[in-house]
Amino acid sequence: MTTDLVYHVAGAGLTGLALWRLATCRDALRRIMALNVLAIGIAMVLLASGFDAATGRTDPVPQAFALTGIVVLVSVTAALLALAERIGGRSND
Amino acid sequence: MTEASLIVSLPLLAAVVTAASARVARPVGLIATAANAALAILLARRVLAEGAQVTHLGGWEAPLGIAFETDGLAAVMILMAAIVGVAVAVQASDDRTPRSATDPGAFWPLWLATLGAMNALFLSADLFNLYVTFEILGLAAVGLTALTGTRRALRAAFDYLSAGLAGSLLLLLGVALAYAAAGQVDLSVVPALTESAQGRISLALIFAGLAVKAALFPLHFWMPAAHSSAAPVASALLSALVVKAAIYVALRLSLDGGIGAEPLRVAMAAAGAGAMLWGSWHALRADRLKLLVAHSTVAQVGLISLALGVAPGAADSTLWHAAVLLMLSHAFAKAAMFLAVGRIAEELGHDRISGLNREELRPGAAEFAFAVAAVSLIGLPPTAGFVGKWVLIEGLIDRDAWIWVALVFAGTVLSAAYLSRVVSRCLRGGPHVAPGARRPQWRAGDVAALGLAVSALLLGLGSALPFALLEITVT
Amino acid sequence: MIAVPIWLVPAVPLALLVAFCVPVLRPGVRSLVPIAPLAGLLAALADPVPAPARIDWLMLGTEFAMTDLGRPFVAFTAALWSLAGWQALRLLRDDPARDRFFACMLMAMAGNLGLLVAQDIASFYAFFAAMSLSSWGLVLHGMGAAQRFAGRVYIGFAIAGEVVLFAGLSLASFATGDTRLAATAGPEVPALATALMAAGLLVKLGAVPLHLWLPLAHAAAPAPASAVLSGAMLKAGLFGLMTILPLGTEAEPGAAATLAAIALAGLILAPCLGLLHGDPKAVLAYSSVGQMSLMALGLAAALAAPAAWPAIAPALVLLAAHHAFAKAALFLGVPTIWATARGPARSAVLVLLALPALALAGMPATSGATAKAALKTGLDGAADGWLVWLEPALFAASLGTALLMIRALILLAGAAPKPDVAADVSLPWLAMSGLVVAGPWLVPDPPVTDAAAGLSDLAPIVVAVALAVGVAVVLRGARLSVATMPPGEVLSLVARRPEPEPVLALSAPVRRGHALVVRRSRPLTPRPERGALAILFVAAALAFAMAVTGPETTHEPETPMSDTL
Amino acid sequence: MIAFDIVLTLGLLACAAMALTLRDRTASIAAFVVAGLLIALSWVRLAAPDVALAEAAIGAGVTGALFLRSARRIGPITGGPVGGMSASIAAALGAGGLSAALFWAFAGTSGPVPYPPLVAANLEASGVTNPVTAVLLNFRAWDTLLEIAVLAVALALVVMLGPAPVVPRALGELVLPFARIVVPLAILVAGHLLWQGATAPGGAFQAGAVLAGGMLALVLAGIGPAGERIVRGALLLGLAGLAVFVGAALAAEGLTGRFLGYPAGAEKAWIIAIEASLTLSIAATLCLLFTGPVRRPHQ
Repeated sequence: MTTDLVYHVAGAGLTGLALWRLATCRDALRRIMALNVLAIGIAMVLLASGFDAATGRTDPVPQAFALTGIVVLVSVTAALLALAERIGGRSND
Repeated sequence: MTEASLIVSLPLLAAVVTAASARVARPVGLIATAANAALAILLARRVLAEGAQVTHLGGWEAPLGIAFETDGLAAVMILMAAIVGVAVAVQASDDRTPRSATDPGAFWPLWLATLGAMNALFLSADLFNLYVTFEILGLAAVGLTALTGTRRALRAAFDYLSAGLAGSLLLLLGVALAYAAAGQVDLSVVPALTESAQGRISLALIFAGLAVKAALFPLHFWMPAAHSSAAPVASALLSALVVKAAIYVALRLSLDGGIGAEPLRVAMAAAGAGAMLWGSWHALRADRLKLLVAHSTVAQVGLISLALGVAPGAADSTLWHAAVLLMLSHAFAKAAMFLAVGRIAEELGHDRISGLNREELRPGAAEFAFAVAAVSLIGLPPTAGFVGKWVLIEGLIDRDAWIWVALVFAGTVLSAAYLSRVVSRCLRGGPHVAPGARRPQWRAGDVAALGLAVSALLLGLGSALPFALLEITVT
Repeated sequence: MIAVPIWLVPAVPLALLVAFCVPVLRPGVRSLVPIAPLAGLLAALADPVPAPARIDWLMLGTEFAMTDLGRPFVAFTAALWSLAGWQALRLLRDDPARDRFFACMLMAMAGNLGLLVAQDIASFYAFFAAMSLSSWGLVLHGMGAAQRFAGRVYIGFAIAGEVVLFAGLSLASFATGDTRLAATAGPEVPALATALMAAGLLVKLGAVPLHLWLPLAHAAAPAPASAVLSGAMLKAGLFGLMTILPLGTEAEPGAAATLAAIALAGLILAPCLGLLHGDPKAVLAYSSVGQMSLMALGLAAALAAPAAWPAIAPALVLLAAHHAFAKAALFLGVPTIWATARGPARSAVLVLLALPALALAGMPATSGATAKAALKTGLDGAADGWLVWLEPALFAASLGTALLMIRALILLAGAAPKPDVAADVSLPWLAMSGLVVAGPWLVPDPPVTDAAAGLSDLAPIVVAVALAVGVAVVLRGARLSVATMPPGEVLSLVARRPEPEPVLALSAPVRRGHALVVRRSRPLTPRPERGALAILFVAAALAFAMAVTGPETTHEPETPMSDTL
Repeated sequence: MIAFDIVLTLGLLACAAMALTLRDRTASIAAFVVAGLLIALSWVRLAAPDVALAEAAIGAGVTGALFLRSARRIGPITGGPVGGMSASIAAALGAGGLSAALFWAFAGTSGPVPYPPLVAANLEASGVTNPVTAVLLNFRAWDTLLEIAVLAVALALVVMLGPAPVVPRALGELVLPFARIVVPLAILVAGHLLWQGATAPGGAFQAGAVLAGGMLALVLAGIGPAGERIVRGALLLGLAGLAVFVGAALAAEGLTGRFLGYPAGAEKAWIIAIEASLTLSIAATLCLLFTGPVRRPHQ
């Protein structure tokens, strides 16, 4: 078992967890959080794929992708939260 | 300076300016939209004259850097966005149109960001870059949806954004898997992706994300509410352009051999057929005009998706050319329709279909524009919709795909049925109208809607031009 | 002669139409309407004919050319549109809806001229449709109950005709793989395609029993519109038939017999029905049905005897041109009658009107006689079996026409003057009458070698006059009067009374289930988690499908034959 | 070390599960922030210190603060679980299946790795020695430019929506001493991260996030003059980043003929200049995304 395999498991797990929550929950804030967890899971599998266990280095390009993803996600989260505040907590009533 | 780099930077710069100062937003927005149209024409001319071009941004070659691929398809799509944009900007610049309750100048930065993102998306030849452009596009489109500031619109915008984010995250997951499988993310890697099981799963995820963004049946759940509760200018942009961006990427991947993978093609065609039936059924049942038009978008996107699904890739160009022409036709006609609906609702004070004609109001230019756009959407000669369907059916008959031919015909008949619900009421004049009935005054919106509707008509006559452009590919 | 680019022929009216959209330019553009067709006239008269033009980017590659067949058609069509436009300008001077009328007129004009020079099926069909559909606006112009009824019938026939024509054209082009119009007459075109195309064109020609729209529309439309409907647009049907039928190549006895039966029915029915009408324009319209049937008879003869086609073709063109001018002169004369009070002035007008009427009836020394003689000469070459009843048919045609003319003139003589019609509507009519009189000398090379006008040509007219006088005497003696027929003949028996409701409008849904609204949809409440569930399952299903279908399926070259081996 | 990885990821999964299932909002957000910090640790373990810095500052810090703000305004979770048992099981099956497929797909790949050698080969020409900065600001600067555009659009969107601004007084007294220490520190750290970004982990995003954290502390303490003029200035500053980046891209094209192609030899200067303006702009944007614009009179 290698390091990247552990993180592959964790990333896939986070992705699945987030997708399950998205499909079963109606609370707006919780859904936004699930989307954040989903993004984290994706970043994790991405970085784990770029990780070279032999040299202990990670490919810089997926690192840049993950960084970009983080910034994009905080922007969209802020927009989603602003919208959620305007319509009140539940998006369906 | 090349047209390609200007056409992606100019709208973004203008978006910054208009966001910074609401006072200059309108003139700057108009000028930027017009300049974008001029650049789009120059770009298309250059592509026609010199062939397709590949620009390596910053001079870094493709796997490491990002490339712009300026081929005929990209030029056609950029032209489409530019033309629809000019019309929408004309309507938005009308002072007398009721504005958003939230922020009077908010339309312009959002629209210009949409435009910039779309131009970047059409040119981009890199999967991760496509993901980032989708995020700009998604955020700006959500802003456009929420423009009116009503509770309905805000709720629709929230659902749109969360669905859109889920879609782009699926896309990102697909890109991550593509990176894991092939080690790089530029578009030239797509054929290699179809070779391995991992690559094929990655394409499936990318496609699922695109299907959410394109509101492809059965993932269209967010779309009717978003498109029907937004302001007319916003609905026109969302329905005519934003949805097309995802379809364009699906087409691009399919041309590169990706979605040419059998299950995805079948899924696209089947989803398209389902969308045509589902959208038409709901359009027949809708009691509000905007809802009808929004459901019609579901159906029309289904038709385009069907055409893409049955198209077997770049080798045989007939069917995907037909799909592109249908996209163009739908863009013009649907934008015209939403703008016209906006004007009709403004004059009537509501958009209930049952109350479309009133004794004290004669049908005006907006009703006429709606009718012309409907003719194009149904696909009667000589409109672009007709040429697109004609080429599509010809191609399908060549392949003996009679089931699909029957489905296309069924969709056509259904679209005629639901659109005639409106058109028959729009055209009703005569004794139902009181003798002293007033005629709606001409507004910028009427000009914009009529212009777009007539463009859809003329595009049918001049369809050789897009076909000639589409022949130009990167060799 | 100035070289006129051929594409200008339809482009000038279209350009005016575009300019018409700008409200400021409308008065100027209106006055240019009579000049718009002159580009066509110049192009037709130019020597040498304008070079063909090809516009690749337009539709499927548009091609314009002035063919030998199209040239005379363009010439008389353009002249007719010009004079009709002139009269419309004077007649509708104060009409509030004149802008709509002129817009429709320009569109129809562009279509009519365009289809005569179009060389590919796409543009031919487009122009044909533009002409037919925009004429609807001409018919509807007055917006009265009669106009609505006529409009409804007209558009029904027109759309049915368009659809059938379109089906035929597309079948033919699929069969030949050629989009040129000339290819539709080729031998490899399936019979079904030819039949469909012919049916579509026969609607326009007004062949019995597809003529029902014709008298209604002619009676309902303003006089200048009736003139172009009858003079120019019916000829478009003839032109189309002459183009798409496989004439002069192979004998088609079955088709010839069918066409001949249609034509004979028209020749006999037209006067019978026309005489019963009380509206002079309807009577004139029936005479058009008869005359067009005569031309259809010529086509039938040519179908039966291909060898005779070279002789029949010019005769048909001559007949068409003659009928166009004469009938247009009569229609344009109607407003002139309205503009003149009863008395000597009206008598003078009637005398002048009698000229085209006599020409139509085949009076010697008129264009009518020349045309009929030409047709007779042409038919002489036809098969023997035909000659037996061609002679009576021609006689019947002339007799019927003469009777209809007498009826029309009598009705016109009694028409009430309309004070609001300007006197100068007579100028275009005078010009048109001049063209009729000058007709025999305008024909460049008379196709008839022995134009000896025998006294026998006078026979139908004499018989007609005698009959008319006889009937008049009988009627007066028995104190009877002719009951006029309601417009629409058969349709007036079966159709509902025209309701005060515009065409194509669906009635508002009274109750649920009456209209296309099946059920009111519930207010849309999207369930976000359902959407996410759908996304999840679509993604999972697609991933699964892609993973299990092996990657080798896509990159294996397709070998469909290997399955069967 | 594998044991540490396993424990870390287990903790991470547990935190994420708590964040997504706990019925108390504050507890759920706390779990989310802890998960964010654990993820930053994971990034360190995956040899991605740049991402770890950004994650700690933005992912856990700013996002957590945003959630806290919204949670207070939206109120507690109401209504029970929806959709019933069958939907929940179906979703669990679907998500589990997809998750397993993803693991199989990702773990089964050992495809070619063309990027590291390419980056290494071109690192010298890029002007900086930190490969991540080289990718972000030079090789794939177009991605980064569009990412800044995402920030700008989000800012425009939030300004348009105009949520209620954060009222600092509630926390004022407590936060004040904290802010006095944090703000100068944040400025120092941000400057250091920015400069260091060229050679070692760090860069505009991390620096901007740290700076934003400092400014937020200031705002929460009620020290910052939250007048309309300041907010407007921040808005302009936030938007300026995109304008500067696009302007630089076009200027570079004017000089070298390549869009985003910096003049040879001056790459480092260009990159540092762009990063500096991006740092300020990102800090202002993140701040405004949190505080919201000034409430307009008509609302």
